[in-house]
Amino acid sequence: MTAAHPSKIVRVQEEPFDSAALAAELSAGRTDIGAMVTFTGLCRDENGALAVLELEHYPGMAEEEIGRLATEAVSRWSLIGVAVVHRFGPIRPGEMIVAVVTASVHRQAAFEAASFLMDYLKTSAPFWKKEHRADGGDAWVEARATDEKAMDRWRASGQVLPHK
Amino acid sequence: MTAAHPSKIVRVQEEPFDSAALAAELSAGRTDIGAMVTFTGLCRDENGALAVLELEHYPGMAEEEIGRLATEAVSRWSLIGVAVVHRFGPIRPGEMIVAVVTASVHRQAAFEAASFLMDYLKTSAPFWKKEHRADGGDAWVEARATDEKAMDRWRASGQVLPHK
Amino acid sequence: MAEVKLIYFAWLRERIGHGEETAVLPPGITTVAELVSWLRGRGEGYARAFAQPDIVRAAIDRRHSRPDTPLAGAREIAFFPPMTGG
Amino acid sequence: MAEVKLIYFAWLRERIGHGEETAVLPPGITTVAELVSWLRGRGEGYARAFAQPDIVRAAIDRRHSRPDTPLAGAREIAFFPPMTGG
Repeated sequence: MTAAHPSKIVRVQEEPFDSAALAAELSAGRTDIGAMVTFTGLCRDENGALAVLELEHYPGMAEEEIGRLATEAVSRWSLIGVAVVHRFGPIRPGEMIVAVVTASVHRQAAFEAASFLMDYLKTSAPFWKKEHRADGGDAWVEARATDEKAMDRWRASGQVLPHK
Repeated sequence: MTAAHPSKIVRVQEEPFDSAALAAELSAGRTDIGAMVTFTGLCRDENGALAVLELEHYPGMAEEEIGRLATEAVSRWSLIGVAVVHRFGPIRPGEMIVAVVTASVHRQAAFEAASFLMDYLKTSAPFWKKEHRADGGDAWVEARATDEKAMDRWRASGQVLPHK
Repeated sequence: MAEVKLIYFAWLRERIGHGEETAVLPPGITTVAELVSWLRGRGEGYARAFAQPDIVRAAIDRRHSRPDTPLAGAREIAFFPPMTGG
Repeated sequence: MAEVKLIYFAWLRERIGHGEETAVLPPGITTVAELVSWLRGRGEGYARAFAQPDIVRAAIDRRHSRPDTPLAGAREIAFFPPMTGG
């Protein structure tokens, strides 16, 4: 069976998710997919200092903005399917924060679209991280200049953006 | 728990595999991974013409060559872990042929290393595909010029290659 | 001008002391930048939240905006620091 | 020269008619390119398999080689078309 339209899944949720089930959902019943890329971003803690990461988000806009990015990725790379799941609320070290899945005919489109989506999610999706440390302190995570730069390479290649 | 050495998994097998289990195996018990990329290459059949894809391989060299590529990727991108599984034998439309998983601190390394590994697997791992069509005919798949070109971009960026 | 809903996130919310309010904007406040200037004068918390207006981002009706974006017709205006999701 | 194992894959194997053989290489055959030339003269199947020597790849003891790679010390030499894995 070959589905006629690209599949698009966007979820913003507090609950943990299963990225493999997400990829399976996107490819179920299809034989026209040649390449799938699954990116997962995890809550990292190299030295045991982090107790929990708290993700604040803008309900409503988060879903809408990710939906706009997913639509842009599908049309720009002629994707067969795309899925994005982003969590909010408390997240512990080792847990997944975000997953992006892209499906295409050939591998380059899937790789590029997944990379594009992550670059945009980092700088354009309305989420803010606060670190709660094991010693009781807390601090908002600052935006990384390298993330803004990563987004700029898509801008430079012709993409019209809603902001900046 | 933080493992001290990068994990490396290389498998060449006839049996189907579970790419999610592979990613879970690579990240088990670690909290130092910030990004994971899982690429899966699937047996594609857009119009029902393909009955089965047969993959011939060079036993021994396939494992060794993939192992060399994995080692190169780990050192070039300081990966925390890498896994490659490649099937041989008969593969049906919709089934996975290959999976590459990369784990790193930040996302760019995981994306680039997975893309590098796929480019090299396509042109340097000793596997050959033969299509058996539903109408009874068969034909060896020809190498794509775009795959050779994709590999050249890594060569151009300073990589010393064992051949060509 | 009609009543608008103002929303604040992350450290802007913490500095201002609340996450949401409604306001009737005075005449002359027609862009995001003008609104930021007006909000800065509303008290110490606002002054601290908007101390570096260049790094504060705004969204109008759930779409990213720029300092010169007109407010005409806006029902919901949100202010927040650079995003750190993903 | 010592005995070497020769292995053929994919359509080279099909054209030659077998996938594996051992051979004692005559003196003067010291590189991959020279070995290919010698094999082409061994019969119609070999001639067809190596009709376009430029596109045939070779591996010596499981490592990719080039036409000018020396055969000295080789125990296993494989010939195959451009790879199509992944």
